[in-house]
Amino acid sequence: MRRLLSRLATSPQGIMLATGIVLAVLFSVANPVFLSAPNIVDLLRNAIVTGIFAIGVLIVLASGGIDVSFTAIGAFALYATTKLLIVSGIHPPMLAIFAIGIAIGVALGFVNGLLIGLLGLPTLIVTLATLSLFRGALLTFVGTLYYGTIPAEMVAYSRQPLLAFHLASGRVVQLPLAFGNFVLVAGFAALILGSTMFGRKIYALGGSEEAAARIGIDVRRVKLAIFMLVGGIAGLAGVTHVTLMRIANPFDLVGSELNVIAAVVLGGARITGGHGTVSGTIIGVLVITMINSSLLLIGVPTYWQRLVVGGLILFGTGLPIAIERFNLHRARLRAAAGPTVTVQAPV
Amino acid sequence: QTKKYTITTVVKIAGVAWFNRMEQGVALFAKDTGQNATQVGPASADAALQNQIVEDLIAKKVDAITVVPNSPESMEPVLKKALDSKIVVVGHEGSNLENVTYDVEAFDNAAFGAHLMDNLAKAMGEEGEYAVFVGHLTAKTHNQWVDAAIARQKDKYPKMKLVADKQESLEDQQVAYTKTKELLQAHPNLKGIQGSASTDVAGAALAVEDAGLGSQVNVVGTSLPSIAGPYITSGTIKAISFWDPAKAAYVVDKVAVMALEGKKVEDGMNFGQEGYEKVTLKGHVITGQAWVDCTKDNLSTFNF
Amino acid sequence: MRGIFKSYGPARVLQDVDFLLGPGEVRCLAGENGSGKSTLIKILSGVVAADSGTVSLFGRPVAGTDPAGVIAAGLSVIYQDFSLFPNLTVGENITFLRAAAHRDRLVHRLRRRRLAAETLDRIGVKLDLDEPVETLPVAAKQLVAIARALANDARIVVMDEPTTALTRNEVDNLLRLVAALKQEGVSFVFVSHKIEEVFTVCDTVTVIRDGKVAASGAASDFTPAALVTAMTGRDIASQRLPRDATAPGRPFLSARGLTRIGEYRDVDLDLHAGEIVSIVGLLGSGRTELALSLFGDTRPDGGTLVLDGRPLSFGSVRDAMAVGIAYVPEDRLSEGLFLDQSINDNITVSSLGRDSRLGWLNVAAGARRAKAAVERLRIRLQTVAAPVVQLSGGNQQRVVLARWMEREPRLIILNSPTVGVDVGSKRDIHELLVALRAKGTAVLVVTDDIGEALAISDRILVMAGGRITASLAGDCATEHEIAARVAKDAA
Amino acid sequence: MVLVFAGIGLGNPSFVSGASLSSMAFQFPEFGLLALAILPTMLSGGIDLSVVSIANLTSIVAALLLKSGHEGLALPLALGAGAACGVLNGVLIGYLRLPAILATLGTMQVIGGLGIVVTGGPAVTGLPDWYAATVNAAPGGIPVPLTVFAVVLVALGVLLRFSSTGVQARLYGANPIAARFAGIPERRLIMTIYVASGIISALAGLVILGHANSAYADYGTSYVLLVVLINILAGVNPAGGSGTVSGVLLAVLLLQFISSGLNFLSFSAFLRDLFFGLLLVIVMSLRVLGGQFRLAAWLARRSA
Ligand SMILES: Nc1ncnc2c1ncn2[C@@H]1O[C@H](COP(=O)(O)OP(=O)(O)OP(=O)(O)O)[C@@H](O)[C@H]1O
Ligand SMILES: Nc1ncnc2c1ncn2[C@@H]1O[C@H](COP(=O)(O)OP(=O)(O)OP(=O)(O)O)[C@@H](O)[C@H]1O
Ligand SMILES: [Mg+2]
Ligand SMILES: [Mg+2]
Repeated sequence: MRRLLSRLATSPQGIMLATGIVLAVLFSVANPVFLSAPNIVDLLRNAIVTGIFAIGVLIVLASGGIDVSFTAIGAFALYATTKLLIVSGIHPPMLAIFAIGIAIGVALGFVNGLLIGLLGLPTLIVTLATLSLFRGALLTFVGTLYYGTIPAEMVAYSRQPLLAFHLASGRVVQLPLAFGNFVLVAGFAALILGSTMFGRKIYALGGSEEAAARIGIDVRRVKLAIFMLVGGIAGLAGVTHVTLMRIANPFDLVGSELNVIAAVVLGGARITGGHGTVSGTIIGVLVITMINSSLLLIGVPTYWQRLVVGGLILFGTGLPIAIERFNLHRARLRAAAGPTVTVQAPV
Repeated sequence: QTKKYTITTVVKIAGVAWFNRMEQGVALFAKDTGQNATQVGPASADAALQNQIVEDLIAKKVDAITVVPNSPESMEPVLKKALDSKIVVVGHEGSNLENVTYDVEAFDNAAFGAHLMDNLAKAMGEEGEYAVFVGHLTAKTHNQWVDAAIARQKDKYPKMKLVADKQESLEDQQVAYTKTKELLQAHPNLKGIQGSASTDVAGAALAVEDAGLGSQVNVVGTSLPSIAGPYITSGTIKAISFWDPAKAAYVVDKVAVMALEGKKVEDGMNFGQEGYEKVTLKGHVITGQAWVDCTKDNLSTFNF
Repeated sequence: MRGIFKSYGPARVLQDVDFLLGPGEVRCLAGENGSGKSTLIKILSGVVAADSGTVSLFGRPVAGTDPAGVIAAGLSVIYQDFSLFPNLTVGENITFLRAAAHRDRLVHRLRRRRLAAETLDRIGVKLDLDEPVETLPVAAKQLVAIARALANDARIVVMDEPTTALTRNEVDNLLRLVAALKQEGVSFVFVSHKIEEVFTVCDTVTVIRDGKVAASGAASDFTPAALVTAMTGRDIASQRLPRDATAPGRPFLSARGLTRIGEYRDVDLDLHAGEIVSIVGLLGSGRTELALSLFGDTRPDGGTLVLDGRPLSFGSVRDAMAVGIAYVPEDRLSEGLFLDQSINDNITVSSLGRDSRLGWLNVAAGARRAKAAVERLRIRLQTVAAPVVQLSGGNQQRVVLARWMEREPRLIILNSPTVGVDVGSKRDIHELLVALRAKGTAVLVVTDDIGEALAISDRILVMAGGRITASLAGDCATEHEIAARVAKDAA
Repeated sequence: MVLVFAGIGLGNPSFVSGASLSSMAFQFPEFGLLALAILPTMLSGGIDLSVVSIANLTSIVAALLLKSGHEGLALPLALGAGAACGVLNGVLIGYLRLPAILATLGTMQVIGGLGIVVTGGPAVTGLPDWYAATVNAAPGGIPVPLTVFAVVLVALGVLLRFSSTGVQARLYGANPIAARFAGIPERRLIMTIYVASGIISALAGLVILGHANSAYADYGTSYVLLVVLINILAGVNPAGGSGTVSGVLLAVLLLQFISSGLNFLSFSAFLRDLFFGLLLVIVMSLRVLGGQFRLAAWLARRSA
């Protein structure tokens, strides 16, 4: 148990969790409502789309790349899917609607994958280019018109709560079914990353691409698969966004990419690749969401909000680094306890 | 037919519902008059991009530029350059613009803000807590509306109370939603919300409905029927007010042609568009009485 | 492998090389730095395609680049740079190759742990299976690389300088294991610059010089001297280098009771101008950490440093450099070099101030100095504008040395300066150190190679468990004596 | 680039005119300076996402000083503000060791937020006339901002190539660990780099102030990704270690040609995004494929 605790305290997720708890305590001192059930449920709801995107970003970061095009893919999927349904007038079940969004995402991810896997171009460059490209293509060729009325299936889905309760004041507190998408994606990613060879190859690539190639991993194919997978996740996030907001606005989502990447990095993934866990990412997303949607509650004046958000991001980034440094220091002081490397008598 | 002019309208951002409607007005004007009137706009609502477009239009030597600025102040120098190149400049939503031939306003911003407050007060029964949204804290017209609304409330509705200061939605429906949810947490007795950007009311209304408070919290503001429609039907949004961008554009282009032909605009002139039948002229600012209210009762009469 | 040709741009690395390996054979691949050994291995393992020539494995031809196929056929390689996954754990690294070769779809955690533990047992090493490889010291990384190759039940194991970072005990273990596996019919390709190892373990030898096979035959047909001559084309005597007759003067740098908790403690040390001191010890004995503190990279928790008779403490590497201390790090690839940058920049980086006035560089003067340094250290290259990554290991190490020579340091600390460096280059580097000593520089060498310590040192310090346990005069000590001390003090 | 230019010229012959060139020469120095501001940070393996925020804050500082009559203080204090923002970034990245992308994402908001706090939202106006007149002047046909851009370009180019700090920045970007062991003064270097970035951003802010004749906290928000894109198009390695000012110059010009060209041909603004993306993909693919071709040709020649 103590060993487990100390592992947790020194792991990036654990450190981020501690940081999140520190912030939560500060916030709830400022306004006790912060810890009320309705607020926590709201927080979870606000984390859904960022969370789904973040899982995709985590996979790319783990493989040693970086993706900034996912918001454009999400926007493309959200708009193209809704427009398709509205224009064609078909009424497929919700599952099929998600499938369409995912398929669009996979197709766009395939473009990224081709450029990155086949041509071997750097991921940041390709995705920066396709961010611009996908968005331009969406707004030029698919449309710019805002749909305020979305297909009935989507509305029906968006009204279904995963969890709901009524307060005495007449308020309803509900967590939409779409939260399930986040849970599913997170679970799916945890499974892939942790328990399949494909997942381990992703981390291997992030550790050393050269070494991966040398042991016979088909680096190009793995990269292609990664970007298709991540495209699909972004597509799902896009359609989920439609159901949450009950509108299809092609201008949405793009612009939030850095925020999502920040959440993932806060959660312990490294920009340099090879590291990061699903649990850490979830914590990172919750912390970023908490920072972005609690300022009013804790009474920060509107004019100061941007400044405070920036300051809290710096705090949220700096604190784990400080904690880690302290941990390293402590680890060194304890190192005399027992050697990590011993050479036994020859066999 | 007299000479054919090239008149280009530069809007805040291309492709959004509001300016698509405006483009219809531009197109109608071109069809009616045979003038070469078109509309352009940047891909994001950034003053810098708008300046670049106007620079290029000057180099392209168009006859008139009509403009809906993201930040009126930031455009002054480039508009001055246009005037200096003998290009006619007509502004819209920029009553403080100096370097324009004329500026056309659908109405007086302060009066519009006060009107929004009247709508809100009516919906709330003239008492209770309310909150206000602006698209950006840096957006001038939104702030004018909201300031006028708050002044009106202080003046006429003493039982109403503004909670928290102006909320910034960043013109993003998702942000309006999140902020409204927060408002509901922080101020459980909230009874009214006034929006400024066209998506503010939709985001706020969705948040209110998700919290099961549709019958307690009333939303009013500036928006378009196509955006607010579902929530007007469901009753969370009590009323939206707006002016028809197509009509405004029509009048703006008409003014531009008049200026090109050397004709003067007079106080009390009739521009033949609803709300602009008897405009007032103060300096170079032409003001109509073109605001429209949309409620459950007349929602079906709008198609934009 | 027959008639192999390979060029990188204008550089012809391999020309018409034939290489044959029978079952149960241990063949040594010998040659100077940059002669093309690693390249030949990369071709054999399907990582790099030859320009022409044929490779066949177990009687079947191997076409183009197909590392997975080669691994599945039963060949595993211990690369010179290890090619491990730094972010993954020891256990996973060891088993990854096998899982990939078997085209596993799922991760079998238990099976993996068992396999990793068994393999480490076989080479007689205990490591925490859950520790990420990046936090391990170099030697442990090398052990993991060895374990990974063996875990795949390979029928051919290629070892590209597998012992560079290992201590004597570990090397002995490894060599014994090679002998045992040979009995089971496993064949080995063994690349090493350590001549004794070659003769202990190899049946046959292929010598490559300038990309061509210079000699080939049974190991018993060669004497050590003949082998060295075949490799270098010149004679290199292996005796100790001449020692300075004059006694060293006042200490340049002294440490008293220097302690950094968890790394080293109570270290008393005197480094004199015009003296070469070596520190030998086992893995994890704290030598690197001590060296880093002397270079100002870490701060000791206790004890004092005295420089030229005045106490001082270093706030940073810059402080140490300012008083004339230089440090050649252990891992030249990750710590020493800017791989993609030019050789010129790599040499002048630490002495940019010399060619600049008010922060403005005299680029021409810098280039002149770099060229002069290249000639002085006999670095083999095409142009100083080429990126340093194109140089072979030994030449890369000389670039790092050249960088510090430019500063004319008063104390130079070298951490494992001749790891992966061929006999000829090694000899050159040793001569360089002796020349520095003659100019009055204090030299501190951290090394695993007791032979090296004996060849150049005036004094040899033995370090164990973070303490200096013995100080021996370089000209009286014998290899045996030191090895015994190292082993005994560690126990 | 010549191809792009010629292509657009064919589409609309007036594009190849003095007017269009001078229009472009007024436009690109603004974001060109911001692109140069990011260059040293990317060269050293970091990034500075806060450049636009710094530019806006400095233009606000300058505007407030100009307005209040402290005209002599405006320039030095504005540059000082830019440098101070650079110091903030330098402390966070160099001393506290936050990853550059997160640190500057944070300071982007902090510095931008500071602009809002100082101005309360709306733009600062009412500057003395001479300022805008000076910035928008074009003595000898060369716009002042273009001169500023050219001077900064050359100065930065010389600094990066011929100063020890420049060489150290590149080497640090290539391998920070080796840089530490080679005695490169890490923290001081990072501080210098980000302060330089802050000062160049401040110059961009001063140019913007003249262009807009007002200071606005949300100006040029679309520039952040654009200038990163420019640097990458310019061949700057995002991981650090390589990149040149001449590459940045080419990329800036290329993007300006495309942007103005599309405005001239009256294409949709969204096509601009599409073209930028496409261009980057094509250039990078050609670079890779071209590299392979060249190598193949080389080998063929050698073995012949
Ligand atoms: N007594 C010890 N018990 C446990 N861990 C130790 C001990 N001594 C050192 N270590 C750990 O091992 C590491 C030392 O490895 P390192 O290889 O750098 O040491 P070294 O003395 O330079 O040996 P070598 O030069 O042979 O590699 C240190 O980082 C430290 O954490
Ligand atoms: N990717 C590359 N590009 C250009 N030249 C290369 C490349 N890889 C190796 N070389 C060159 O090929 C030659 C042979 O290198 P190789 O690594 O095979 O030498 P080696 O015999 O293993 O040397 P060492 O003993 O130092 O490891 C060297 O001159 C080296 O500079
Ligand atoms: Mg080698
Ligand atoms: Mg060591």
